[in-house]
Amino acid sequence: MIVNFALLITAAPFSQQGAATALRFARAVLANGHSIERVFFFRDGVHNASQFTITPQDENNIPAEWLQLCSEHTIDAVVCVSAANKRGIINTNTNMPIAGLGLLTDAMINADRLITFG
Amino acid sequence: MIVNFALLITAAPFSQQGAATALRFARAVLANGHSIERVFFFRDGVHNASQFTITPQDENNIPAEWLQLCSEHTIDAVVCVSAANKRGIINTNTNMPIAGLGLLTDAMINADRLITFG
Amino acid sequence: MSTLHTLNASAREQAALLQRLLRCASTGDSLLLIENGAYNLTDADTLNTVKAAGLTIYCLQADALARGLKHAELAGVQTVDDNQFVALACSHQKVISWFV
Amino acid sequence: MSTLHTLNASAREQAALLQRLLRCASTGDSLLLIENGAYNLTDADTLNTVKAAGLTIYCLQADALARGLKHAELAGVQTVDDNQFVALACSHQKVISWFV
Amino acid sequence: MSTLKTILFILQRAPYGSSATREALDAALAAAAFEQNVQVLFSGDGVWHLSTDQQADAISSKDTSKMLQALDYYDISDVFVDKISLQERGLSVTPLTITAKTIGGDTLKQLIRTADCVVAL
Amino acid sequence: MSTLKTILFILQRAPYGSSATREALDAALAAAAFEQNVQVLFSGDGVWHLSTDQQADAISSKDTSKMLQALDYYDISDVFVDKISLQERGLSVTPLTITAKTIGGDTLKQLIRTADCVVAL
Repeated sequence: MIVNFALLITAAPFSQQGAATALRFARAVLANGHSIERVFFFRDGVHNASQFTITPQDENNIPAEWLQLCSEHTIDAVVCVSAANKRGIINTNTNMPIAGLGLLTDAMINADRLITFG
Repeated sequence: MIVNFALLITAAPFSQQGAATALRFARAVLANGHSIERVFFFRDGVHNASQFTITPQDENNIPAEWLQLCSEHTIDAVVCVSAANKRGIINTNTNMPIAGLGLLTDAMINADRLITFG
Repeated sequence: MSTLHTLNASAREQAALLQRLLRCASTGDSLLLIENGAYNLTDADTLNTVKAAGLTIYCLQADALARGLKHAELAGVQTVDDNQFVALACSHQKVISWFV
Repeated sequence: MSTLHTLNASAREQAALLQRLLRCASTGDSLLLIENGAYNLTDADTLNTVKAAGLTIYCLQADALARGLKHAELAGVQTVDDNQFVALACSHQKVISWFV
Repeated sequence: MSTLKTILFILQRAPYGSSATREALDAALAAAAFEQNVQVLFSGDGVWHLSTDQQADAISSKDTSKMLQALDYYDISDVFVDKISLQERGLSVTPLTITAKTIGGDTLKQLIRTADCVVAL
Repeated sequence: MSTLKTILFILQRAPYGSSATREALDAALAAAAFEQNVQVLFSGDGVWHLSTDQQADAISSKDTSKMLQALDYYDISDVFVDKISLQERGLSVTPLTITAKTIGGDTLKQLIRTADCVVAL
């Protein structure tokens, strides 16, 4: 049975491990034939949508990895507008639009499972 | 006796209270005739240097307040370059230059007191 | 109808968080230790408390390996890879994530 | 030669942090409760442990007021405003900030 | 939107020290605006949000206890508070800033079991 | 730079879960590069940094125990580890990834007292 997941990401990409764990989980969801209803970036998780992070060559650039994953698999990824505004995330990437919290509710309604990474 | 303070800020401006507490402390330092050797923004504290935060009218815009305080009192404020790069802080505001951790050591050496707000 | 709880912190540092989790968990639920939660593998008292509450304990393998923890087998805790993490999320009715 | 320690967390949630602080603190040091640390005003056991270690306890007034805590006087803890916070930082040899 | 879901938000962080509960409340109100069955549980240091006499202006902040009034406006009546968390902090259910039902033991476990989604922020 | 200062960094966060200790080490090495008297104390879950057999590549991360080798390169020899934190975690001073002196009781308090600056990250 295909399970449809909503992912809520509240962890910042570099300071905490949660965003990296979420990325691995998302890849495993797809690798196992399940689906992702939406990835919703909330609270400090909005920093995963930053286009300006520069990481040393021997370290992972988590925001770049999210962008690649979401583009490759046309995953619906959304950045919470109120959380983004307060944290200075202004970039509107066509693959990661900034939108309201209603889309989190919408994802909860339509997904089979919600999982949070903080 | 005038005491010369170095302030190390590791707290993000919106998510945690530490940045707001530091701002009040900095104002009280100046109001009491003491001096500030340097404010050093490190770890998630680099988000205090974001020029892109948008806050609701009834909430404080902590990054804007830092900028105003540092400009008005010509406080030496520095944003850690490695922490900023990893967190997508790219703006180079002339009043808050991005520089290396050596300037944190330098502040510790020259100040009478170091105080950290995380 | 059981729940998968994930925990990303060590009870030595975040005792209150685990206590809240246990007040909310029911017999038959599962606990997956992730990230710093893997350090609980070294804490027999904590593991016993969780087991006594009727929870099955798992640990995310990558997190245990990264931290040099080889205690899972000794502690009778099953390690799971990312695919098995997804399978656990599918086989439980819902997932509650407890984090710092 | 004494130290001012600041603490921004409640011991109910962050017991281990306070324990570390106390292992590092010496008799004659001071502890200033700031931010969520103000909640320790409601925790007599914690306050007594700190006092027994020979520390003088202060609480940042603004943080106690914001949180509706009027326990300072009852607990025999002196509240300080921002100016007095600066004065404490000046009158101690150094400041160590303990935070979550 | 065919299905009505029961979504439980566990608010476990103290006010003012972080933005956690304010943003969690934003999410809860959004879910209520979608006419879902929204429930709220205060636990741990989160129960301090219900404490009376908060003067947020002392730290130039917004009074989060006022934000809680919005729960009623959005017809969120399933507001619970963890009994043990209250007891540990010497708080009692009256006076609290809003009406909340104390919950503990098997009733608490039952609340968690019957929710479709649980978010602990 | 006339004065030589003793700067103590207290590293109290576990590896991998956050970037706290990595960034604190960056600060410690910067201080050492300025030829200050740098000291490091591992405490709480920070002592896990000294644990052997870490395989950071399992989570595509950098091995923080390798970063610790830099302490020696910068001639930082005052590396201490809180005795009680070790004991609580069932760790002993051998084998640890780097040479560290266990410290506790009055000796620990004395270390804190004699430092000019203490940063607990």
